[in-house]
Amino acid sequence: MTTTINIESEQALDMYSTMLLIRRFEEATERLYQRGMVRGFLHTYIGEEAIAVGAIPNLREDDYIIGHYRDHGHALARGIDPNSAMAELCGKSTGTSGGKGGSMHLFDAEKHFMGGHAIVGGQFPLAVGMALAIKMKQEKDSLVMCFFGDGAVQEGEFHEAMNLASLWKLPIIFMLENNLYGMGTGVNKSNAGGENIFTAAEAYNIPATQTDGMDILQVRETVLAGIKKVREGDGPVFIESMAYRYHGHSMADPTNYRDNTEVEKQRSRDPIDSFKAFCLEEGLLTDDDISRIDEEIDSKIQEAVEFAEQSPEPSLDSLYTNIYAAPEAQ
Amino acid sequence: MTTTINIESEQALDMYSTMLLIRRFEEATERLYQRGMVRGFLHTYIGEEAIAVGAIPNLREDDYIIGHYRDHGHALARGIDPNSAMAELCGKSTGTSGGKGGSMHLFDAEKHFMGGHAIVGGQFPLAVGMALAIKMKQEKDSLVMCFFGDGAVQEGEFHEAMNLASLWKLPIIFMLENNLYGMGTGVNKSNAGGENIFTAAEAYNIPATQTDGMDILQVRETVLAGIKKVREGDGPVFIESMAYRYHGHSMADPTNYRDNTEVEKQRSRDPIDSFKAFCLEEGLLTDDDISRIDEEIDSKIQEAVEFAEQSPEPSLDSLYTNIYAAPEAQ
Amino acid sequence: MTEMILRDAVAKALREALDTDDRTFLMGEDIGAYGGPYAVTRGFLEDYGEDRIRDTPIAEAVFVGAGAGAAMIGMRPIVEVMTINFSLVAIDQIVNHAAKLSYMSDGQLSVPLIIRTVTGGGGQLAATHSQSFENWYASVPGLRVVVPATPQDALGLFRTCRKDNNPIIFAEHSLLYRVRGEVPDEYYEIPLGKARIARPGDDVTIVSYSGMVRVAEEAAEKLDELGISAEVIDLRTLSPLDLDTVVESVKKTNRAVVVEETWKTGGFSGTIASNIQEVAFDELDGPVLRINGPDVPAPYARNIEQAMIPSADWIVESVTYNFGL
Amino acid sequence: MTEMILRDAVAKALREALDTDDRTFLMGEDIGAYGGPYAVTRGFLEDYGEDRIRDTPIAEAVFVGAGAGAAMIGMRPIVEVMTINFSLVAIDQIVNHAAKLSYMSDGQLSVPLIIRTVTGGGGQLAATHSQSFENWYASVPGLRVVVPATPQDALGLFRTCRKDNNPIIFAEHSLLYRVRGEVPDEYYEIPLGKARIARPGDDVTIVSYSGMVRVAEEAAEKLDELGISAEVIDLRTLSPLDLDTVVESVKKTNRAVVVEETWKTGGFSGTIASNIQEVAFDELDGPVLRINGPDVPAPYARNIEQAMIPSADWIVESVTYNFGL
Ligand SMILES: Cc1ncc(C[n+]2csc(CCOP(=O)(O)OP(=O)(O)O)c2C)c(N)n1
Ligand SMILES: Cc1ncc(C[n+]2csc(CCOP(=O)(O)OP(=O)(O)O)c2C)c(N)n1
Ligand SMILES: [Mg+2]
Ligand SMILES: [Mg+2]
Repeated sequence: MTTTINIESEQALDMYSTMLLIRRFEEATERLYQRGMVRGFLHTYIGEEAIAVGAIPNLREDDYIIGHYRDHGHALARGIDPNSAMAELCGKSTGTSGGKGGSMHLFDAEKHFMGGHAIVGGQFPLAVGMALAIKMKQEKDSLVMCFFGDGAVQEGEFHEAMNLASLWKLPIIFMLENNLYGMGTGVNKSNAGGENIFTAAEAYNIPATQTDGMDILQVRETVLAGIKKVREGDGPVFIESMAYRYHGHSMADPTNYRDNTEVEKQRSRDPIDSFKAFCLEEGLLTDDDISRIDEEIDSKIQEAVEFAEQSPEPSLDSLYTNIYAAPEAQ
Repeated sequence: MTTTINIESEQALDMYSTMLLIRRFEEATERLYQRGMVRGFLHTYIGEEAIAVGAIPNLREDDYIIGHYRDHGHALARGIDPNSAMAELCGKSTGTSGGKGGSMHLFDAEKHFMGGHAIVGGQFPLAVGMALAIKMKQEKDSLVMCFFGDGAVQEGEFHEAMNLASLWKLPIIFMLENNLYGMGTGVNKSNAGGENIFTAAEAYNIPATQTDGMDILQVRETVLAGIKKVREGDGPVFIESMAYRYHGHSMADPTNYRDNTEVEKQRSRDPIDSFKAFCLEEGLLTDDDISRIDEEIDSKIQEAVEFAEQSPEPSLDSLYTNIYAAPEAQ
Repeated sequence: MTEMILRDAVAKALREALDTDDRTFLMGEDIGAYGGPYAVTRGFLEDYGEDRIRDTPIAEAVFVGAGAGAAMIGMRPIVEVMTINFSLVAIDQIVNHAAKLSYMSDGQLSVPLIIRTVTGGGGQLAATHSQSFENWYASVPGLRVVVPATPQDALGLFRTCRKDNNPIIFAEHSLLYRVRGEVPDEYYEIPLGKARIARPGDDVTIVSYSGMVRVAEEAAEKLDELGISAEVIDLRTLSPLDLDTVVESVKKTNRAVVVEETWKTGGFSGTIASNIQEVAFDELDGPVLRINGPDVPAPYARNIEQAMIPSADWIVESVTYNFGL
Repeated sequence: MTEMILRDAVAKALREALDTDDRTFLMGEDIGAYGGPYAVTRGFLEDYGEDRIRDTPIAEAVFVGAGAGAAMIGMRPIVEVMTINFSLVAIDQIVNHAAKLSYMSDGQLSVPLIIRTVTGGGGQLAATHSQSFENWYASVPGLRVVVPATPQDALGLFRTCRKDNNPIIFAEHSLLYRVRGEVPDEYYEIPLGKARIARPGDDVTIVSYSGMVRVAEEAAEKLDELGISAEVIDLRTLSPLDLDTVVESVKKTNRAVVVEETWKTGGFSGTIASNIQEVAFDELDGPVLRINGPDVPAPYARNIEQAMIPSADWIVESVTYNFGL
């Protein structure tokens, strides 16, 4: 841990628990995928937990979150019930979208969790629009946190969104999770600017910072500063968190484009292990805390899996519901 | 004229003639538009002549040119016959595309003039592809010169093309004609980076220069340097020429978004007048040369108009020709 | 009743929206300082200010998607895409995002977004600028597609669109902007999914929408002179599609022609024609005919461009020849 | 004859192209190091090198358009768009550029570009990832749309596409990649615009393409058990469309059903069905039926997703009920 920011035991406990919740949740989804309970494309967040957990809990209830298909970590960090998330992944009626969205399309409008978008780069314009609405309503200094990967930066919508957000001084935090790959293509082979993407924000006059996405305290510090700045009303900020996904892009990924040494090297900096060590060292958590949390998380995950398993499939009628929203009440 | 580059009388004569040809051609198109001979959208190049003429004649025959709908100037600078260009604008069978393309879609494949594209930003990917083909064929050090406006920079395709061209080190000169407006929207209201766009090229590791697009010698010098660099094989360069269009965006433009003082101020720097003054002062051209050229151009334009007027309409059959290309000969 | 041109009817509808709903704002290219590419929003910037009349960069994907994003959290934006040709650079935001959010969130989200755009050919703008993609949008569940043919309908339909909570393509045919018509002075609305009998008749049903309604009406007059009574139906909206009104008419006339400006292959006329014969086969005295533009990119030159736009004469010929009337 | 799966037939076609034509190269997302998102190009990077197997950034508009640009000046690129859903961010390059350059330049330019893409639903990928837009592309003059249903056709059609000088959408249904079939060992080609009688029959014509051919064949078998002889037609290409083969069959059977995976509203089945009745009305014993997916965004959950994909049973029911067979 490279930062000196002060955190309390309680915060440390929350941060550790949430990262572990995500890790275990993802491991469970992989098992369910092997069993054929989760299907379609499954993208896990393992290795990147420090970003979501370093960032999202610093937001207020009235802020909005939007991101891409690798969305379980963001959803859980926002406090979405693991039961309904897991049920969604299993295509059950009790899922966040009644089984219609699946892993890539988690939504919780009440919690201002606005998806889960599976077209790479597609969330950018929506994020800009939400930020515009916030600004036009002038209700408060709330903001939009928009997650995306290094691959999404290559899409034209990134450019259009950065330009418009800056031009109109919209309250957005552009949260880049640079895990060095878009599927199997390394960022050096797909981004002319190379591995460090945050410098691209300059062209749009958007202040940008790079942070170690495996160091939850660093992420947190950077995000807190970013939130403060955006709430002041001067427009967006850009935060790049350097990260690594341990597993394949999705469960279909043969992962033959990178070698094991690289993976092992990255895993040795595991965000959860290192934060645990830090907390123990600093006396923020005790060994007892750790084992209690571990157990709690295990049982939460077991509960989520059972909930998903036991939930009913969507009714056949539901195929036809909510294609259109009802008209405004007069 | 702010440059000290040496040019010969013959070159000066060509440059002056071509700029004047474009100016008079455009004035004639406006008259033909008033008479209902030219229809649809007509975008003139008046005020921007120094860019096309400062740039295009420096290219070789094996280089390619591509650009947007404001294409008459580029076409004429490339040596496309004013008769067939004018006929195209009048929708005649003798036009560059037999009357099918119109003002916005001029093509001359033999002269490597690859359009005339009317979807803003649409020419970028095509330019990248042509440059890729040149590179893959490894035949020679030819290149693509791609023209576009400040408005096109705002489209996502600009970003995607800059990234790919740089990543793959493709031989392109990105030729930005920054005339300060995209239709009626000022560049300051549409580009987060402000009026000077060339700095945006940095993010893509593309060397960029800004030049005064009303100063033909400056444009020429910059383009010559750019051509040299691109032919060396290290990838694209970016040239921004600051310009101004005297007339409306198209003939439909009420031009109520800018005031006359601004227009007058820009017109006072007229690229043709100032180059003429320079040439006379430096003894590159004489008053006699000037009046001879003026007359020659006038008669060329008159000829083009007559040619267009007297040419037949496309045959009704031609509606159905060239929708598809014939298969490869075996 | 007040006579006005369709452009003014749309402007009136937009002003109403801005005047009565502070969640509404306009966003698009050159709608402000320039006065609107087709002059629909002339004077709006002066009257409503920069905050509500937003000139955007030339970046359709982001501003259309931003409309959806703003709509997701309580605004009711009206976005203008200069022409439907340019909507192709934003179509992913429309089809894969705006149209799908209600369903994918199982009703948690709704996207009350009106996308105004200009459609159609006939203006000598050549192949990239003369298309009509309403048929594509009409195939997408989650979207609505509204295609007014008269000033009265433009205003009445727009009012209903404003109360709808779904993304809507509101396609205005460029050649209709100057078309004049009576517009009621008292407030009225026109529901989505309810076709209009533009002209009653007994011998043949001509189904059309948008710019083709005038052509169908002209054909009906010519047919009248030949002693053939044609009923002209203006669909008004492609999604929802009012098949009932069409079928009811066909049951009376026993003959149907569908007239549409866009390419025949893949045209929406295929959906309408096949639906008609699927539900009313036994009532038909002959095939349902389709009159579309040929499968040709629009050329610039006037003579050949005109030759590809369905005309009243095509309809008359087709009706008299095919139905032996 | 060699038995192979469709994935391998496509790979074979691609290798042939690379082996025999040095103007050909492949370009797309993850076709190289990753081995192809659907493993079609596994091993290609090793065999042909980075210059000809080009992994692109995630930027469909530029690399599809770059394919067109390279084709304009003499290359014959094969571009892969990971799935047809993602083609929407590149559709402007396809429709407004690649498809129009020949016409707008009046034949000065041609664009021999093959765009391979994966289409269809049924993989529980939900609404944004389960669509089929072949019908949209088939409506665009200047484009060709090829939709193989068997390994033999995939190879034979691809060979013809390579000789064509136009932009082509070559749509491979994801659920067909593992379908096995006999492929001739000697060289053969299959022309574009020539439908295939997948199964001869006398009582009813079932028209289908891509993933739905298997479903139609299954239905034909079930109908056979009921004593009804169905002729199954595989269109093979939507553009050009072989209406002749279809109509000839319908003249024999007097009954037609068109089966298609995508939404019924706006589906290509509308074009086919309305064309059939327009030219063969008098030969029909009943309406041309259309069996499409309902107008619903694809859900993720298996049970409801399956409920929206046309099945053999739907066809059997529809045929027996509607034709009283
Ligand atoms: C427009 C579009 N193109 C391609 C894809 C296929 N695809 C899904 S995820 C992905 C990689 C994205 O990488 P990145 O943005 O770095 O996010 P990460 O998966 O690394 O978190 C690709 C190419 C898609 N979903 N949408
Ligand atoms: C995708 C797209 N959006 C909008 C338009 C309409 N349009 C045509 S030209 C233009 C302005 C372009 O400005 P700029 O790129 O600066 O070029 P200039 O006309 O100034 O030379 C616009 C908005 C279009 N043709 N294509
Ligand atoms: Mg990544
Ligand atoms: Mg400009």
